[in-house]
Amino acid sequence: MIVPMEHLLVLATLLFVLGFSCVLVRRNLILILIGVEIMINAVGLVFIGAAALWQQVDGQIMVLLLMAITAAEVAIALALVVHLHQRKQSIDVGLFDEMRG
Amino acid sequence: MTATLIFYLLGAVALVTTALAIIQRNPVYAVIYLVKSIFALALIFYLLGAPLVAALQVIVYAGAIMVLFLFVIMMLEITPVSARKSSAPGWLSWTPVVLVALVLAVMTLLLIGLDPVAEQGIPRWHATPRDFGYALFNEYALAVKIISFQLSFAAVGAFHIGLTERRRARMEKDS
Amino acid sequence: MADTLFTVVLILAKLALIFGVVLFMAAYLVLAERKILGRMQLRYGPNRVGPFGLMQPLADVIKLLTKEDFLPARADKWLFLVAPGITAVTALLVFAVVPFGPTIEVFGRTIPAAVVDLNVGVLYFLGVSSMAVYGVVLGGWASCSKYSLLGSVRGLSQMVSYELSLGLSLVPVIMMARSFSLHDIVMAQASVPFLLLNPVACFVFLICILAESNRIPFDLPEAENELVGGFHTEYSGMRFGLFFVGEYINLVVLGSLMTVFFLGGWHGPWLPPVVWFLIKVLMVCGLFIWIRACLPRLRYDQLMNLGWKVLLPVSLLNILVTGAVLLGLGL
Amino acid sequence: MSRHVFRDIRGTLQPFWVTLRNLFRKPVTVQYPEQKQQLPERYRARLILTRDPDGGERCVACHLCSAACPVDCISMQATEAADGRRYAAWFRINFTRCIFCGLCTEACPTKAIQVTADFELAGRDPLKLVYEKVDLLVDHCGNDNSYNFYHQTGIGVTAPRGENPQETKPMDVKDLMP
Repeated sequence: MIVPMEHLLVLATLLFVLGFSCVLVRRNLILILIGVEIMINAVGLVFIGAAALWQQVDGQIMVLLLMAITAAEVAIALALVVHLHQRKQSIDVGLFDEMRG
Repeated sequence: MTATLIFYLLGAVALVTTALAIIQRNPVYAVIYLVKSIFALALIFYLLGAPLVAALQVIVYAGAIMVLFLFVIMMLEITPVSARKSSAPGWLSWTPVVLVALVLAVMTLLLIGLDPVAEQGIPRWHATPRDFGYALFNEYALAVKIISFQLSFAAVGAFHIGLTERRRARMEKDS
Repeated sequence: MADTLFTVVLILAKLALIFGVVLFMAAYLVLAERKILGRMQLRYGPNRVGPFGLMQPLADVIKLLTKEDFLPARADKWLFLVAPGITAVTALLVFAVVPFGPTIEVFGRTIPAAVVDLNVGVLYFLGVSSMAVYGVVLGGWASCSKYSLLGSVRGLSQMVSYELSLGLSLVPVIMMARSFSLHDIVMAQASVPFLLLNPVACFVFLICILAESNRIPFDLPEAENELVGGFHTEYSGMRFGLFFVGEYINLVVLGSLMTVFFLGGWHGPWLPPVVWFLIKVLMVCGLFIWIRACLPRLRYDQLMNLGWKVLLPVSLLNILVTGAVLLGLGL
Repeated sequence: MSRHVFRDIRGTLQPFWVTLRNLFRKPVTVQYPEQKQQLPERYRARLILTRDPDGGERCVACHLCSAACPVDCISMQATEAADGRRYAAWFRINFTRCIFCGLCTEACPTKAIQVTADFELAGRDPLKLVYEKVDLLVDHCGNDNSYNFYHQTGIGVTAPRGENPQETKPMDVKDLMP
């Protein structure tokens, strides 16, 4: 036995909240994306813990698939960031609110 | 015992570095702190019996995704000097964060309280790369195919977004 | 308790040994490179310090240590100071998993001739070598100089592109050896080295490690005649020395990995295994030096085209063919 | 297309052979302090001031060399002897600045300043490389043993203007009234 599952869940929750607060609070597009990465990492941690708890590899495979999806997401998102920077010479989200109703 | 101690140590490192990452003004520092957090997480994965995923975590997250972040930061010419000037978040914007954190905390407590398995400890266990591979390509073969399609779509999409107007016009003229 | 202590002492002894040997080899590779390059260009190379210039590495170290440690005014101080260390340390870290001989018997215990025999050794190597890019990138960015920034952007995209083909060129090796452990990979080559079984993978691997170590013909991040030294333009003294030594430690490490993956590790007739290992590593390092004397630097678009349009498809195809052949042979 | 592929492969492999062959050749480097290279006869290096065949200084302190010097390393003070012969009171060449271009020797009308093949001018104290007239003046004619400027031209006029025989007095321009 390494550690109770509860502690792992608490750690993952704390990491998730940190990532989430980064997404909500920061105005810098790159830092918002970093927040998304932190959240995905936290989810991966829970998956790995679950895989270890039930001693099945399914959870680990989910993390692998998660990584692939993250790679795709980051590629698109960073391409968008570069595109937006070309338009406004800035990566502050406050500037990209033209669709405001 | 040693493993438990290392787990808590790594958990603390992961939390502190992540917290430092999200309060940095300078995106490069944020990326570096996040890389440290990813390292700590990878070691936790290794402790939890996932050596393959731990290695992939370092290779994919720290070696590719974070490097991509750095690449974009450099392409946008955020130098050490200009990075110091960016704005800090206002205090008002923390309210939704606090609310969400409360909701998540309650959810986790409920999950831990209601779920009988949660109390039992995680046993010592080790998934060999061979088991991992068998499961990945037998049970999850379809998922692997879907993900690979998604990766190629992402590659095409990123290429399309990355084209500048001038190059797009030139490519349309050529075709 | 005594057992744990014994293991710790053993690991420390192996670490010290490897640290000493690798640093010694790195120091003398610098001299060997200068000598061989010199002779290939009809010059003598360094021959002033000591007999045949053998004390030259010492003189270089003294020179670098006594130079001013210069910090550019607008640089990011912390990262600027840390970056050279990353390059040297990541290169050294890889050597932890490299097996340089068969298992040895010490005081009645069988231990592997590597610091650790990790069961995901190949992935460890890929993970740590993907960290090497941070030294280049952060060093260039923190200098706050245009040349450095250009150099590190180049180095970044180059290393990320070639990391991919590097990993994929190792997949056939893992398929043939049926293990991620470097020790098992060498054991699988007891009769025939993988160089002969799968020369395509070996060739792709060779090109990729050339690119990973930022050496000619892939030294675009440094490119002293277009970027004035690239990512280490602003560095001086021992910090530059760390970048420099890191490059040569990298050379030794990549040479030994080439030996492990494709040249059959320590296997060889007559001579003791460790000597065979050393000979093979030195041969690969010699090949690197020879290539440096021969080939010009690639243009940037040529580099990217080679990585993405040639090496990646070739290594993917190689995985397919190797898999088909292994399946056909029923292995 | 296929022709280019073969050319490229050859072009990639050929240097390997060339460098391997060079590895076993004797280096062409001259190991300088031990072996001295045989310098060409007309090698341009350290400057000297030569004397005419009669043993007198050739320099007439005309300043043409210092005017021609691109790095301004030559300076001198002109003065006249009792018989009207010009010479340099002091003559100084700063060899920390001299680039051995030889333009001063081109400019010199009397062939006084000449180049030699001595290029070993290194030292720790830069002031020791400032050569005075004593250091510069040699007691031979350099590479022209016959030329003597004042034999061609004669020493300048000693008497005031218009006082020599067959000469009219100079006109006073202020005095020229209609």
